[in-house]
Amino acid sequence: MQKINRDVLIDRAISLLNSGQVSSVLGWRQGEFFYDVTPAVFTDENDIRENFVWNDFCGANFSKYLVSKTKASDGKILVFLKPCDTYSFNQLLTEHRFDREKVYVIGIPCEGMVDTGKLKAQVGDGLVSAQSTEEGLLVTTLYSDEPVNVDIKSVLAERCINCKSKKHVAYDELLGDEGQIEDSDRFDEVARIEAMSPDERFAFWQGELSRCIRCNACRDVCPACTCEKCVFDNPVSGVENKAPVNSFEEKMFHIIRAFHVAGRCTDCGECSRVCPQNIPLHLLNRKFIKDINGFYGEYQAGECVGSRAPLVDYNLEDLEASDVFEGRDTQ
Amino acid sequence: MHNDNRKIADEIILRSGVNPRKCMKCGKCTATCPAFDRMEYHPHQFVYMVETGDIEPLLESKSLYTCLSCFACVDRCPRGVEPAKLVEGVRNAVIRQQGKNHMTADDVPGKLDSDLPQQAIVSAFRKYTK
Amino acid sequence: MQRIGVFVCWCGSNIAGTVDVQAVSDALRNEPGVVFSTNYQYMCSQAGQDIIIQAVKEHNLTGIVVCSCSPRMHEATFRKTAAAAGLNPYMVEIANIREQCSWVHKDMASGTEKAIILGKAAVAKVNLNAPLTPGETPVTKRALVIGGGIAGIQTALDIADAGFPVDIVEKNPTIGGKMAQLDKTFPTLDCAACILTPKMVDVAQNDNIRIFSYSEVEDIKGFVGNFDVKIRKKARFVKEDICTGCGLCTEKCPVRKVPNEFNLGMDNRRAIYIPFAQAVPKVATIDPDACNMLKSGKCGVCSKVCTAGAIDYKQQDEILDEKYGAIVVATGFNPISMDKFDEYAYNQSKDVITSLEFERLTNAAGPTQGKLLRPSDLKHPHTIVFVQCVGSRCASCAEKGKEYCSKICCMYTAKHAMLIRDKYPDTEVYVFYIDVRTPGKNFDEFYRRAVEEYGVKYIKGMVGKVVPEGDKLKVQASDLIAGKQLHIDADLVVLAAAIEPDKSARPLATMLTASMDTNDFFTEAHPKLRPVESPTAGVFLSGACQGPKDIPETVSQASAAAAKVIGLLVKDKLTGNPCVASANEMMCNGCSTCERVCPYGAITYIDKEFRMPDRTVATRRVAQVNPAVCQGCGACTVACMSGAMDLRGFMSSQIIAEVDAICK
Amino acid sequence: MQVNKYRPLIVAFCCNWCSYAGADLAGNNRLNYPADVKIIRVPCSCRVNPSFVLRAFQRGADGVIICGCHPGDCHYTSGNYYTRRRMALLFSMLDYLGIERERTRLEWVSAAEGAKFAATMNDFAEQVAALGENKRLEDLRCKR
Repeated sequence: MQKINRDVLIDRAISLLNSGQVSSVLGWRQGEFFYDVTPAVFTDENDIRENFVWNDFCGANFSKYLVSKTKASDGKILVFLKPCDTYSFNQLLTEHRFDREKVYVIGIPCEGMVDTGKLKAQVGDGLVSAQSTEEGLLVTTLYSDEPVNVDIKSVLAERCINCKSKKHVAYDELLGDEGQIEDSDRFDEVARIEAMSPDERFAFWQGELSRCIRCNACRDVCPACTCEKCVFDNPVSGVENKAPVNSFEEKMFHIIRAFHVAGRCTDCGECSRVCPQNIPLHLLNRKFIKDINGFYGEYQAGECVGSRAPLVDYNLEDLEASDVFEGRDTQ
Repeated sequence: MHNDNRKIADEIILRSGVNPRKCMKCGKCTATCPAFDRMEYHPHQFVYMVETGDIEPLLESKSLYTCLSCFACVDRCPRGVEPAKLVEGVRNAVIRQQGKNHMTADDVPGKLDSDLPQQAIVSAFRKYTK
Repeated sequence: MQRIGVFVCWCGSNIAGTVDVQAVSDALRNEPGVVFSTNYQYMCSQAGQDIIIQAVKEHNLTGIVVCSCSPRMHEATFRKTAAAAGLNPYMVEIANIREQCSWVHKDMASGTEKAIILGKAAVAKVNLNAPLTPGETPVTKRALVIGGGIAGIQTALDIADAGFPVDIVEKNPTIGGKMAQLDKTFPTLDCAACILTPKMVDVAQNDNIRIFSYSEVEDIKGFVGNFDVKIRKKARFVKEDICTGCGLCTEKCPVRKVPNEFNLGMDNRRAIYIPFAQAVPKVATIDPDACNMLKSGKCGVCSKVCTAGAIDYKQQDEILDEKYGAIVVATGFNPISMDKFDEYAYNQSKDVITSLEFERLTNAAGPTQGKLLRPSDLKHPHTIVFVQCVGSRCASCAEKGKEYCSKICCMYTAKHAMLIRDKYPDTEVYVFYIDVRTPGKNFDEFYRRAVEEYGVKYIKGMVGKVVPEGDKLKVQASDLIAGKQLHIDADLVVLAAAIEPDKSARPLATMLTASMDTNDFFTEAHPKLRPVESPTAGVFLSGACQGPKDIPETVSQASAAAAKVIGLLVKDKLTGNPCVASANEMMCNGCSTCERVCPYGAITYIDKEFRMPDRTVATRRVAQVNPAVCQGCGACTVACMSGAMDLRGFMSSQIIAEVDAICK
Repeated sequence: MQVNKYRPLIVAFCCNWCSYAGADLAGNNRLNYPADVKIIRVPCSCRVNPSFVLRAFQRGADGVIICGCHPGDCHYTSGNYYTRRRMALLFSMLDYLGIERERTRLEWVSAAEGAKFAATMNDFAEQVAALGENKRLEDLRCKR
């Protein structure tokens, strides 16, 4: 259950909007189903009162939308950012992707968001509503007479179970209580894969990546993927491919995408959230983050504006490419 | 025997976290040592002897216990070698060498004395289980 | 579509011995774009080149592939051939079938197969080649030297002697720098002033040299050959062109107790001052922090005594806009602060001094007129202790000292010790050292003389602490060779303080986009082969700003930098390498990633208006590569996520075409 | 004896200033290495985009080696330092995906190291040959 109330957010949004301090509000709106909460721009008080959503399904990271929205808007935009979203926000500022002056950031606390897939796995399809209570999530479905009480911890998204920070690294104002940078176990899964034999690793990734349908959702949602024109859409880049032909092409796409965001990825986990095929794409990004931390020292993208990303930096004593595997299993 | 010495030296280096190879033999530690006159081996010699694995004479030397642990050598060393930590490391090695007063968790209840401050037990445990 | 001609060289039997050249030219004839293919005994010979020229004309070739020796050997030759045939020289690609094929493979079949593949790769590349024209930029024939110490002076004199105008910007009221403060110089012991001041006069009298003293560089824009520099001439409240340097004002000024920075605060100067008798320019300067007239409007003595009427209390800072073709950095060094070395009691006793202070103390123009008197009570010191490596080679504590060796201390300490023993043989002189490092012509002999002839007591070991007690300094030190701890009652302790780059260097490097190491020394373009150039084209390094140096080394480097500058300024135009990076503005994100990997500062960003596909106008931040500065390494092309950055001559599409041709 | 030995396809990216010159020196000294190695000249090892490496694999290369100046000797001062980071991460990622780590290599070869160049190529070619055909990365469309 979210500690901060929807009313607090709405009141603040409306007062900023009505005072003219901001001209629009970036918030969440219900989609086709109650659990598909989608990003939306609000400019009207009544619209906000009626349709602004804040609940355990508001996973979307708004930072990326600022790139296009600030360009399209003359006035300031109010954006609500959860702690992990603020990292993406800073990273985009580092890369000069939008004008900070045109944004008013309200930091809001986050208790973790629900993974709808996990919820469906527990209570079945046909979700009708979910009520957050102190006891848990009260879920009704088309096929059950009684609402089911679900332990929220059991349906939290993986990225929220392994939350890296409940502290905002950027904001103009904070609502609710500020949290701390967390001690997370987010690299455990990467380590587990690393510990497999090469054949197992290959089989694991082939199994995952062969499901890719190249819908580009991971790219389109990724706050680090804000290129004016993506290399995969660019015929002269040499890597353009719109549809996969064999298993390697998916890998090529995902390796290059992970490489392009290496050192810039804040590990917000949006790629895995939106993947319609449930491919754990964050495990590719986390591999780079884990390697970067291990090889070149701890680095958290987006922690501060203007920091030098590891791939545009070097140390005379950096480890050699041949030493990457030192201390790991031999084949 | 030589191998034993090397092993002890490596252990001392490992436990103290000191890298004696960083020493450039300037002698500032020895120059600054207030217990110089009472020491058979002086701080820079300590570092050198651990570096070369010449451990036996150190284990037997009274110098170990004339070091005041004032840390002047640690403070002044331009290379960050931290000789006093090595001295402590050698002291520890002596204790381990004797191998008799090693403490295990099971020994603690027997030694408990209601008048003994808790802190003393904890620090003794820390020291003698190393 | 290109019309490509393929020319396979036999190189006598060098290639033809292992590669079936006929088979190669036959195979390549069928490649896309190829309209002509032949082979010949020596393609690089005049006859061979004539074949190429004739084929270009006969077959209207637009591109040429030569399968021959390494491009490092004859690429330039064949580019000229192409130009002679009326083709753009960059429409030529070489397939290296000698060094990388016929010479390393013994078997005819595999050699021929590989030669064909290499040829195909070259054809694939030429298919995507575009004509390239090297850019030309004019050169402003004037150099700027930043810093007026011995390094800047020597560089300026050498450039001026070659006939080019030079400006020196010096932040102090006079040029001369650290060398002007020194007493004698090693290893010959001639006095610093006797060899430096004539050079300072030469600078003043040279028609090609302008000195902007008491001035600082405020901003630098532009690139090699075309720098725009803003120089701030600070108000000295004295009209430079009128002041005769008579010095009357400096005697009459009632503000007497201003610490004299030239003597490192060991005596006082007035509020209006000339740093030293041989200053250049010899012009008085008013210290605005000390002058009563400037602070409260009550005084005006200097104005009254100045018969020339040079005093101007209303003078303002002046900003000069100047253009230069080359910039030489000669910002020099300073001794580090001794504040953090409590163990040596530098802040507790006036009789613990740095070596530079010692120089002033033994200098005839110094606070004691050259008599060796200790600062506290002006008595002759009888026991003097020198401590080497104070703050040098200090790895443990970056905030205290420096990790590097300051290089000059061993020699100047030997000099000091020797001079004391020479003038005052009754003085005991101890030098505590970790290592004595004296490589250099006549340097070790010099040090040995200090030991052998002058009886200086060199002791291997360090001083642990210095404690002032009464009128003595209790020095506790170790003698590592004797295995003793020494206790010396000294009268004077001299610390060989580490040296560090001047504080002005870091902001200057930012303005120049020149790189620096972690110690704030300027980085050279190549540590061995281009030691006097910065990686930023048109920026040169002179003296200790690049690393610790003594005077002979500084002067050598200063002259070397001057030679490089002259080599640049004699050119009317700079012809660039056309194989440079360029950004496709429509795809550029303006993210600054490429800028961060560019070692040359060739990339800048501008906000530019674009007509978007939906007919709106958008302002976007986009990268601009300055082709005159870019050296064509390609680091930016990989850093660029969107692929907006590409490298002419080695475009991504060309390299991929080569990869594909090889893997086909 | 070697009749049935698999002949791999190896793409070598060499920087113009050191490694390409080192390869030329190997030629000058007539030091043999397998003809399976095909060299592509780039101005600096930092010009090698990881996507070039993947492209080579996709098109059927069995091994890719990148050669540059020794650290500290880069003609452009810092290019090879960036290469080192990029390739370390790329190689680690390929290994993570279960692709044989022996198929990629980054080597520093100076212009004076003709012998090292030849030895490196011999060693790498043998290593890749031992792995056999690059099945995991091949692209069906471009199958040789």
